Amino acid sequence: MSAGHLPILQVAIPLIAAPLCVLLRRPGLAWAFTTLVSWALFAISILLLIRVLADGTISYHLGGWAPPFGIEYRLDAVNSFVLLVITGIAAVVTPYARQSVAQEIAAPRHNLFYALYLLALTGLLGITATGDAFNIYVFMEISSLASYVLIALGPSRRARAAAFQYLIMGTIGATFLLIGIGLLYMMTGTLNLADLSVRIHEVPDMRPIYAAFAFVTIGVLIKLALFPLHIWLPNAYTYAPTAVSAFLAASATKVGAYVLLRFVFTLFGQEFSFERMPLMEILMPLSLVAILVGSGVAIFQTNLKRLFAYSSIAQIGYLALGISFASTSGLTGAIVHIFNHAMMKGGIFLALGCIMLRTGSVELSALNGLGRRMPFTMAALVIGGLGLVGVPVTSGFVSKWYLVQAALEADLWPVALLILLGSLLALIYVGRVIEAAYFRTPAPEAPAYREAPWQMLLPTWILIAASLYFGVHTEITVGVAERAAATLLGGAS
Amino acid sequence: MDILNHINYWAAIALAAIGLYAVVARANLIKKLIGLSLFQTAVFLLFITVGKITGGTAPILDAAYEVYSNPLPHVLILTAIVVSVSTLAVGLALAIAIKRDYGTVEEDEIHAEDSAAGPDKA
Amino acid sequence: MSDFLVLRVIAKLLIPFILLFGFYVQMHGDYGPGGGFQAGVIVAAAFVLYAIVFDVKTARRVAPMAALVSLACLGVLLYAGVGVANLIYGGRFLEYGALAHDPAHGNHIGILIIEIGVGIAVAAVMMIIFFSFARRR
Amino acid sequence: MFVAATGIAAVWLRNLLASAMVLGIYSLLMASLWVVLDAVDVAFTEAAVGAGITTVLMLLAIALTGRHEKRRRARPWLPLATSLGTAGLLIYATLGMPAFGDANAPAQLHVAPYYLAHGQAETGVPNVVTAVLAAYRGFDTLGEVTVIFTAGIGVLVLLGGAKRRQRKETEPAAGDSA
Repeated sequence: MSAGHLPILQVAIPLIAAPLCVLLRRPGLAWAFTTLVSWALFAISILLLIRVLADGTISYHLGGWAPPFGIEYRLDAVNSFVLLVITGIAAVVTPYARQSVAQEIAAPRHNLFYALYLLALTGLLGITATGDAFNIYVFMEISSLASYVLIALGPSRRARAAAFQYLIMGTIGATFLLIGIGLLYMMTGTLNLADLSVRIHEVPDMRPIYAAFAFVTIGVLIKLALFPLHIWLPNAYTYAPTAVSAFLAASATKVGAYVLLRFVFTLFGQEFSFERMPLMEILMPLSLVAILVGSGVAIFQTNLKRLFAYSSIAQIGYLALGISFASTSGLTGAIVHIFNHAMMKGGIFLALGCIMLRTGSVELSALNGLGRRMPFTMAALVIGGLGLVGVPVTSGFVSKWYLVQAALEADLWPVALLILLGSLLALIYVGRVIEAAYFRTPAPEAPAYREAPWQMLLPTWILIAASLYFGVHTEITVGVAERAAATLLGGAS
Repeated sequence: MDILNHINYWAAIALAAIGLYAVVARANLIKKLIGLSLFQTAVFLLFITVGKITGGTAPILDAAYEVYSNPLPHVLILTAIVVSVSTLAVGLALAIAIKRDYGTVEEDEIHAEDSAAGPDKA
Repeated sequence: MSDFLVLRVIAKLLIPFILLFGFYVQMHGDYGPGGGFQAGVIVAAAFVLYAIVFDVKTARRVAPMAALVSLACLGVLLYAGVGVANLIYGGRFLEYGALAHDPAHGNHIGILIIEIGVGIAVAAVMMIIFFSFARRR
Repeated sequence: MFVAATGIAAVWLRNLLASAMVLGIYSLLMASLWVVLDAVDVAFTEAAVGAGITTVLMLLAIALTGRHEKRRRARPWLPLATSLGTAGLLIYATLGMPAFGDANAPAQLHVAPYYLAHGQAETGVPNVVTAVLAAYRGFDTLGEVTVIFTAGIGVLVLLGGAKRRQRKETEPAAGDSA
């Protein structure tokens, strides 16, 4: 087996590992195995990204059938970067998961938990790597089904209700995507994305294509949880087991954003999406509302997981905003934000998991005085939070910088002001966390909590440190993001 | 535009609309799943309709026939049916779990129980 | 569970035929309609019929959950394993042509094996789902 | 138009048991419709899955969750808007579609003829649906098996360790503050 098979190994390894994980039975063994797999995947994605940056797009024909007859894996700067983000998050969250999962989920089912986790990972990687429209649908369903169950495993019964709501909305979204793919196939006779992007413009009657565009966009926006299609997200993230919240918050919505990018720019093309379809006029107000409402609602939450779930809605707004500019700096901002937000939100949810482990609660009141008791955890939480605000030196600043720049380039200074307003709102909710942790004294009857174990602290700090490192050294992230943006915009014309 | 040519599409669309209505309107979780199933099947019908060629036969090659209907939509829908039954199974299992936890599968009663249980605890 | 004699006799007569039909559908998928998925569903249906007419408990003893779970894993692994075997034989993932000297022949073998994998996985999963639902009564 | 009638009935009926039965009949009718449209493989699957497995699962689930749907105050605006919007968009799309059964529609001209022409020679399988399913788009089918595997594991996890958890969940307060 040579390096030429890396693209398929990226997806096939977790797929094969999942049933093996079920067969392993012993929880500890299943966990160790999953960890190894996730590290291997991370290594593969690094190799792939290096190869893509050096040699350009990689195309892998599954089964040896030439596209458009067979299914093609097509890796360019955009999706190999997203692959790196997902596998990176998985490589950090999996070692962390052991203790958090041991606390929140009953023991005999741990091997099944890891199997589902691997399946969710398989789905996300499959969506990202594939170059075939229907294949996206199939792998989206793998990841969705696995996520519904993972969320339902949360300790509270509300987890089940949240998972059901997600299942209904997610399935409607996926079916919309399927309708869109069907319409595209009907008018072009192909399912291959690259082939579609050419043939789509030769269609004699464009009306079905317009409808397809609408269905695909709405379907993806449900998965992405952009306002007002976000209602499944807060409950799902709040009640899921913490390791699952961290993994999904850091990766699932990123893949949603990637699929949107792929359809809007590669498949339909920038000119079609933004000049013949009013995508900018729809996406931009929605994302601004998402930023303001998400941050605004977050301020009033007392449950920290819910607070940061609403903050995710706001951050998704930033992502969508970057896409809606359809300019180099806007897209660079969006793609960099995919990376940065994954690091920050992943780190924050992992820190929340540490707090959950020690105090058994993620209420804001549980934080009182915790700054002294669990200094490392709280420092991680606060730095992650400042990243969400966009304070300089954190990576959140980098993404916002590009977004503001894009707004100014497009002569939309009110938008730039709204971005800053969103940051102010974020400062308020992060401020509440800081206040509780450092300026309030713990209730006298509260036990003296110990710092979280290093097996959990280390992964948390890896993500937080990454978000700091890439806030200062932007050459790598921004460099790749700029290439990716150029690929998307260049591929469109 | 010849209306008769599109009647099959429209029948499928009507079914899809009914199913989708049921999903959003009904409070009973099982009924939502029934609606979802209806909606998906209608979409499948739309796909299969695309593949039909007048005068064609099923795409199993045989010397006796020359015109075959398009096999690709069939393949896609086979996969999609499997996906939909998987979703249904997980959905029903969730509904059963919800019944166990809440004692009801009516959406509004679940909300009522949640708000009765106190404001938003984890 | 049921005391209806007619039902029991008919079911007893039918079940072997249903199973046989399942295997026929499995192997005949190349030439007629059908294949691994349909065959899996039919085989599962035979067990479901058995469980409904006779007793869920007895049916569970015939097909214990742990065995079903292993079978489901095995089915998926068989399918994916063919893909990996292709890689080892120097082909692409799922390039069955690499399995034999003549690509068409290799494809035929490959399709046969993966269809069996599909059949096993589907039958096992369907029964897992059925028994999980039925157990909670 | 029986199909449409059963579809409406499945949604209308408040007795869930009857509703699930009608859904089974709907699936069966849909399967026959697909035979008419030349999709024999799909029809076979729909008959086995829709009319068989789905109905059994539905009935089992209804037995566990109660068979009557409660009537509630109607607020049909949002659902009506959603479904009519979707339908409207689709009808708009159909206006630009090629006529039903047209052999020269774009969908029939690009990839499909290749499968029909080369499928048997390249895979040795005369059923083109099987050839495409297992060979040309074999990876989709691997995905499909994975989906159903996921569902199996998922159901097992959700309903498997139920007994132990049930005890914990009897006090909602304890369950909610965990």
